[in-house]
Amino acid sequence: MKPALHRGPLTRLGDLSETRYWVYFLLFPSLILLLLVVAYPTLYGFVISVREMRLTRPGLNGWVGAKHYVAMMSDRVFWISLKNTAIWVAAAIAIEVTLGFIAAVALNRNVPGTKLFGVLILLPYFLPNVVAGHMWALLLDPRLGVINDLLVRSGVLSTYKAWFADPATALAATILVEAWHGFPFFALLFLAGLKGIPEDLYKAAAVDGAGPVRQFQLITVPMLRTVITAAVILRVISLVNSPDLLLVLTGGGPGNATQVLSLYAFQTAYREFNFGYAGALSVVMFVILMVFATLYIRFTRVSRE
Amino acid sequence: MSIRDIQKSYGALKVLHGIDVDLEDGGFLVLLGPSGCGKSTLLNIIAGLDEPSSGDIAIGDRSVTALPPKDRNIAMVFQSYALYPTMSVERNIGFGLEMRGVPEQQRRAEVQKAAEMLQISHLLDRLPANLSGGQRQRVAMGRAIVRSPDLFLFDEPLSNLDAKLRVEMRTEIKRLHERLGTTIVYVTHDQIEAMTLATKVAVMKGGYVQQLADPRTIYERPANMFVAGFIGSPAMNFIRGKLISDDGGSRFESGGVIVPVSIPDSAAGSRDCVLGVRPEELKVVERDDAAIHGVIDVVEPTGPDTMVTALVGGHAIVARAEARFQGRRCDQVRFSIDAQSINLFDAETQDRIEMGVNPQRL
Amino acid sequence: MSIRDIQKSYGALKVLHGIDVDLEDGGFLVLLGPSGCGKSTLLNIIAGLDEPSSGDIAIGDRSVTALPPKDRNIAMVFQSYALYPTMSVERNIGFGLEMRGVPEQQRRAEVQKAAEMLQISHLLDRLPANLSGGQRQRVAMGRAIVRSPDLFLFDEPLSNLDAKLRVEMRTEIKRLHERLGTTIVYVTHDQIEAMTLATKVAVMKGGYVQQLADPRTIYERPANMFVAGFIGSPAMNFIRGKLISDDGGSRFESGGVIVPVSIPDSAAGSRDCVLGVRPEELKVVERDDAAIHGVIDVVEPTGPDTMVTALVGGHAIVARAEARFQGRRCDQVRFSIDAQSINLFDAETQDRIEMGVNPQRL
Amino acid sequence: AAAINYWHHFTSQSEMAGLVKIIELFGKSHPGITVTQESIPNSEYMAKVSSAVVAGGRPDTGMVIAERFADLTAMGALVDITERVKGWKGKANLPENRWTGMSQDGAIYAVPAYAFVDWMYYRKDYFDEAGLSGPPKTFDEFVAACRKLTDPAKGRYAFGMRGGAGAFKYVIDVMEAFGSPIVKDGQAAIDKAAAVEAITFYSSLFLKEKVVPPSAPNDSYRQIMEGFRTGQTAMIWHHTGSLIEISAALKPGEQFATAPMPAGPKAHIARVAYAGNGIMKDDNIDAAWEWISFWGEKDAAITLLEATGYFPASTAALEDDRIKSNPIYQAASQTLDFGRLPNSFVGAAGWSENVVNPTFQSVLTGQLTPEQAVDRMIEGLEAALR
Amino acid sequence: MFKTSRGRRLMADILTYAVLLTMTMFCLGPIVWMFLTSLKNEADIVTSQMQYIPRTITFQNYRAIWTQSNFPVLITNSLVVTTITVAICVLTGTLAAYAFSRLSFKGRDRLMLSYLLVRMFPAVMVIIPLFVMMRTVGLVDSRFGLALAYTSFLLPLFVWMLKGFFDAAPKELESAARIDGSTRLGAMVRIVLPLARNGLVASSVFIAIAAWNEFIFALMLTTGQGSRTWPVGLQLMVGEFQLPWGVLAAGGILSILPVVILFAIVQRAMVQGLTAGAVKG
Ligand SMILES: Nc1ncnc2c1ncn2[C@@H]1O[C@H](COP(=O)(O)OP(=O)(O)OP(=O)(O)O)[C@@H](O)[C@H]1O
Ligand SMILES: Nc1ncnc2c1ncn2[C@@H]1O[C@H](COP(=O)(O)OP(=O)(O)OP(=O)(O)O)[C@@H](O)[C@H]1O
Ligand SMILES: [Mg+2]
Ligand SMILES: [Mg+2]
Repeated sequence: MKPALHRGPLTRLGDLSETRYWVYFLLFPSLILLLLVVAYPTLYGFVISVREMRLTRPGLNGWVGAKHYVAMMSDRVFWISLKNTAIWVAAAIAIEVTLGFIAAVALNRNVPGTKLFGVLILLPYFLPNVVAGHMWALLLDPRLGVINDLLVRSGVLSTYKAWFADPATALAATILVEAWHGFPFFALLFLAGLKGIPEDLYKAAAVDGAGPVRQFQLITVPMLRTVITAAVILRVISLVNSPDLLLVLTGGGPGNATQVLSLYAFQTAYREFNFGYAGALSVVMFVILMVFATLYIRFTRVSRE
Repeated sequence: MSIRDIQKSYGALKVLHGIDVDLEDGGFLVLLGPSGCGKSTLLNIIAGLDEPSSGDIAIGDRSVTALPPKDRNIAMVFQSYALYPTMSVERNIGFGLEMRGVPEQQRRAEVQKAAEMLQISHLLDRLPANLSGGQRQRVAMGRAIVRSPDLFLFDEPLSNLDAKLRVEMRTEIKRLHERLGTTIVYVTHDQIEAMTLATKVAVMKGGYVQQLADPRTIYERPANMFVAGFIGSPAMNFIRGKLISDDGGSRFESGGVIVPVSIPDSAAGSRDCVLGVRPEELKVVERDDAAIHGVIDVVEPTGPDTMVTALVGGHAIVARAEARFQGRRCDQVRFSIDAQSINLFDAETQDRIEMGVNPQRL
Repeated sequence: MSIRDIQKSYGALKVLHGIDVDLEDGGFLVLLGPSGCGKSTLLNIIAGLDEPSSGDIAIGDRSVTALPPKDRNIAMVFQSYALYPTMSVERNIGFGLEMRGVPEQQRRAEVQKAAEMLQISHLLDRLPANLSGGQRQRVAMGRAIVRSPDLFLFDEPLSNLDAKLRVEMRTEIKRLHERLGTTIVYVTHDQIEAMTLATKVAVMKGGYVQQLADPRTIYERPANMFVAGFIGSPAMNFIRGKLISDDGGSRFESGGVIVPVSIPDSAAGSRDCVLGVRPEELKVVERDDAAIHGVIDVVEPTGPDTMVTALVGGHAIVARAEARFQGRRCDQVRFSIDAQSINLFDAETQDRIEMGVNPQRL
Repeated sequence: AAAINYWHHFTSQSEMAGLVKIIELFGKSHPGITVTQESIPNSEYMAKVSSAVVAGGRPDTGMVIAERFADLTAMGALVDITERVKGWKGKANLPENRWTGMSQDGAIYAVPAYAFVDWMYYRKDYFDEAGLSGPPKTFDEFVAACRKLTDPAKGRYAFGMRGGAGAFKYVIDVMEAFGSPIVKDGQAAIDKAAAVEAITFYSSLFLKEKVVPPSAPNDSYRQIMEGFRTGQTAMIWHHTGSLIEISAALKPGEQFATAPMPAGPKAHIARVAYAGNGIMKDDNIDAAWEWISFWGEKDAAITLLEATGYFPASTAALEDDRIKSNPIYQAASQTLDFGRLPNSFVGAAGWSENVVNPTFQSVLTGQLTPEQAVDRMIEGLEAALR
Repeated sequence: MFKTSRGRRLMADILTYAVLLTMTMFCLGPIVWMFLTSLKNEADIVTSQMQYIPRTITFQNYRAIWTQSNFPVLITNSLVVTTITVAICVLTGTLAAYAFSRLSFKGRDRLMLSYLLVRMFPAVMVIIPLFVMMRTVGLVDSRFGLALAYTSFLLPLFVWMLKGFFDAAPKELESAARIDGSTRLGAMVRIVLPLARNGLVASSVFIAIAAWNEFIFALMLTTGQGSRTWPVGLQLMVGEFQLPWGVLAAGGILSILPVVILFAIVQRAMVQGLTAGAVKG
């Protein structure tokens, strides 16, 4: 080490690192950053939710208390969005977890070529939502969509189907797109988790007489539970909060068949300029997520111990 | 159990070079050897977890070479215990029975019996994460016992335990074997375990069996220097020197050390050889005519004994002295050797040189 | 080095309850105790890696309580060796000097010297990943030696080695200490290491020091049953019984076992107590009037000795017999006790009862 | 020298080309002013403007289309430019009706620049094939033509109905054509009976007559254009802005032609939506004025027309030969005579997109009856106006 | 009789390949189609007769996206924003993750959890106040400002992931370095960080991908070309009068290229890193 370094500011920092203030130093930057970019906006959101704030009616602005929350209770679209959000998130996560799991197990067998397959299977995750959305819009297009063409050719469908136009299929179609886009995330995390399971457990089970299915049931799945827990909660948060895929694919339609809370809040704020109500919607989403996360974490912890 | 010419290669790497072992029913075979010598590989092959490249394995009198592990009726205990972390102790122990479709009622009874034998009945509801090392070890054994298999396999079951527990559990395993009478194959690199537990020890090195014999033979008449050095702690002392045979009989000479030996068929002449003598066979004596003179280097009281390391003509020699030994570093020290207990090895082949008995004590 | 009333709590959990230890310069202190008793915590506090909740530490005659580890002039060897995986052996060893700004030239020389002392000169260019366990251990020691610190700290430096190597390296450390004369604090849960290495042993349990004394005292006159049971392998045998004092002097009685003892200030009467006797103090005898009669349960030949476990009135008693011991399971066996070597403990407090000397041998 | 920035929602290649030329032209005549343009997707335009209004960061100038005028003025996004307009010589070429969509309570907030004129594109070849002599002039004729033109077996449908994004535009048109006003004096004024009739009629094209592709509920601009271009549909309603794109795929006059929108039973509705530019903050107000008024002049208008086919607002430009002599543009010229401004009231955009669109989609998908849909529209409109 | 157990393994291998191939088709099919589309003329795309293989291969779409969309600027912006995001996260997040992993202090677990919870407030409502703040410090419409906004949801993710990797790096190495004469800081920089290198790479790649693909913040917080990112640029080109499919597809293909290249470079480190982190999990 150069003597120069001994006298520089680095040395002072080094000395600081041996004191009890070090922990504050370490946490300070990220805390400040998060407080600025998260805490203040969140507070702002809470405040706005109890105020009227409609850009096109500046005269009405002011404190309104729980008005928005009361209104929400009789807002048809809110309830539809809530239901759709639940379906959308639950179904997408279920499919993604399943596919991710299958992919991870297959990749973990390390057959020749696994590396290449690994990258190829990850590709969808690299695409921006916007691109993925448009791409699937083309694939499922009622006139130009190759999927329709394939289905018609193979006799599954008689004519091209407008997947996003039929409320019976629109939500399912968007879930398919989301699943395609999101499952590699799980595959990657699960693969990492699988590699951490000790080989001995499988050997013991083999000697005990458990076949591949039981081994999977009784060892693989339980051992991955921590990883699954973490991945699922991260994914749920980001799915609930980000409207971009649906914004691109359907804009919530047809009717409100694919309307979800995040999109509804977005539209309320930026199409109706009703920020107060959008704020209340956001608070409700936040609370729902909080409750979900708390229950979820508690539930998964309890079952582990 | 019998193992016939088992070979195993991983790609170009040959890790087992034709292993042949026979073990009588109810016997306790210990596979002993340094890390990487192929012990676990052999055990896995016996268990059916690995396939041999060639060779044949029979348990009892049926060949099991082609059977999957679950059909071999074996039980195995792993170094890591490999307890299923998500299942209770009870379920862990009963898992093998569960897999074999034993009805719940009966399973419970069997698990209870095994648990009592191992004194872990009070732990049945816990998860493995909440057990201490020794308790986990017992659960792993319980899992093996409950199945009443034809053959137990142990892969270094004690090496994750601390010194104290290891001694206790070792006795436990020995007791278990005597009680159950099941054939056992046991892998370890701890020679004390091998000595205390085995009815038969296979000392392995680099994929070959160096010696297959009962523990006492292995200890007292090791087949070569590797076995001699590997067995015993502190290790056998080796002194390089010459074996001189002439009219007056044969004797070993090295520096000031002279030990008369009796070689049944010795041509006159001298050849390079190595004298091996175990620390406990070196007695500290006051007599001036003792076989070995040296200077104390290190004195290590272990409690019941004191280990004395002395420098003798460049060699470091370890002797086991009494607990009350009072010597200190740099003191002069003299040892006598019980000529009956020495071993001689060919310096080149490192193999043991067969000797007759010479009852004279120096 | 002196440690004054060190206390440490993690939140509500108090792991050290006021530890006081003094160690003369050049001494070798072993902290011995079961897992979780706070040994590593204490060592980390001495190193400055952890802060004590209260208390004071001095090395030499300067208080170092407030200094960061780098300013304490200590060196430490870890159980996992903690070699920097990305640096060569040479750099690993020299890292401490590098951090202190020692010029390259001098550093090389010092590293070379340490490496020679440890016989690892030929390994200097390798990465730690390419070393065997024993070699890594030596490198870790080299890293400590090269700094010529005021104090060496070892945290279970041998427990990752296999049995054989452990014995060798133990001797190595002992030799090193004698050569360098540096003060050492050494953590282990292996009582043999404590016995062989220490000039002073602190036996710990649950955050308290149970006994602080030289190894022989600890071995022969343990302060309480915990220390007695912890030190020695196989462990000391305990026999519950009564201490009866009357006109004819004092004696210990339990079932058929009667051992006369001499208690300096004994009121007449009887009290519950526990007799402790080490396996090597039990001699297998043929005499009919021996103190203890039992039935053999397990026989374990270890090589130089044979451990015999016998059942005596419900207790399992272990004795160290000769290598040539021929008894088998279920045989009758008789032991004599050297009354000089026994210990008596109060059944309630578990503390040792001071005794006078009674030279009579049964 | 002044630098101003300009927000607009031009995005296509042709639009951008036109814009770049206009900036170039402007730069030549106003060397002291530099304009930086920022294009924002049409669908996100209001979102950006509104967040700029709340959070600050408005541009100097921005594009204003008639439908959004009310919202923009309500949120105070535009600067009153009445005085400047009064003293502006270019005012002569912009008759009074151009300004109505750009002013409120007598105050002017933007200078009109060009117009989207609604009309109908139809496949001339399909019409000939089906023996139809000309484009339908009324809704009745329209339905009759639709029936003839549809042949699901060939995958051919008569009318490319827009049911996805932007559908509200034509839904409102049809309601008005059936005689229901939308807003009067700032109050919701939907005539329920007429509106139900209108929705029933319009949705029946899809539900009953089945002359509309099944994908209609999610079809927006892109889909109806592709439907038309690929020959799936025979008619679509749109405005002059898509002429260039369609001409690129189909031959004008042979494969397709244009016609005014058909007339409804109560009114003949077609929109002429003037779009202009307004000043959004007064930091560089002089330079900003130069820029937005430049758009109202002939040079700029012609340049834009050449690039995009957007109709000029300036009468001077309308006289240009390129418009007068092109038969395709005749329909637009006719429409200028009867066409009206789109509805513009505060909250119009939100109501249209968030209420009209989904309810109409729901009618198409059978989840709502026209009565229910109209009830919801009225309910939503009242809420929006409150 | 080897056949049975070998046969079983063979069956498993075949099944594995079947699964992998199906998955790959599912994942890759759409992208391949996008690629094919990007090579087609508009006439081959917008057609009533499905054209699987382009009749003529054209690079017109790529040329178009390059010239029309300001592609180089957009990609540069995305790169810069992503880099800054990663840099901020690495600089501040590493410190925090280290503190969470190595130091014990009151309320540590609660603080960790609250780092996770901050992600829970919907982006929609965070945008306006964020915009207000950025404006007061002049960061609106700057790449740095956008990156700062990204940290609001990426920093917590980064801290959580990295903490796992730090946990997996042996504590003793650090102690050894401190005793050898490093300060805590020195030990962290010289020993812990190099050890957690793979984990650092893995976490960084995760947030880099997220930052690269982000849309809503990028849309709302940028105005000028000066800071507009690629996904927004693309969506913008789609706009109302839409981009031809071919060009859009070309844009899609171009947008995964950088990510794929990045991933190919760090794949090894990433997989190793993830594995190390998962061992303790
Ligand atoms: N799957 C494998 N592929 C390639 N080589 C292997 C494999 N498994 C083991 N080996 C090699 O085979 C040799 C023997 O390994 P084995 O595990 O049997 O040793 P061991 O005697 O059990 O050692 P230890 O005491 O360390 O457990 C080693 O050199 C090892 O590197
Ligand atoms: N950071 C910590 N936070 C809370 N408790 C701790 C922490 N570190 C150690 N402990 C607790 O302090 C007690 C003493 O730990 P310590 O590591 O000193 O034990 P030890 O004697 O070294 O054991 P071992 O032989 O297993 O290394 C243990 O009960 C442990 O659980
Ligand atoms: Mg092994
Ligand atoms: Mg410890």
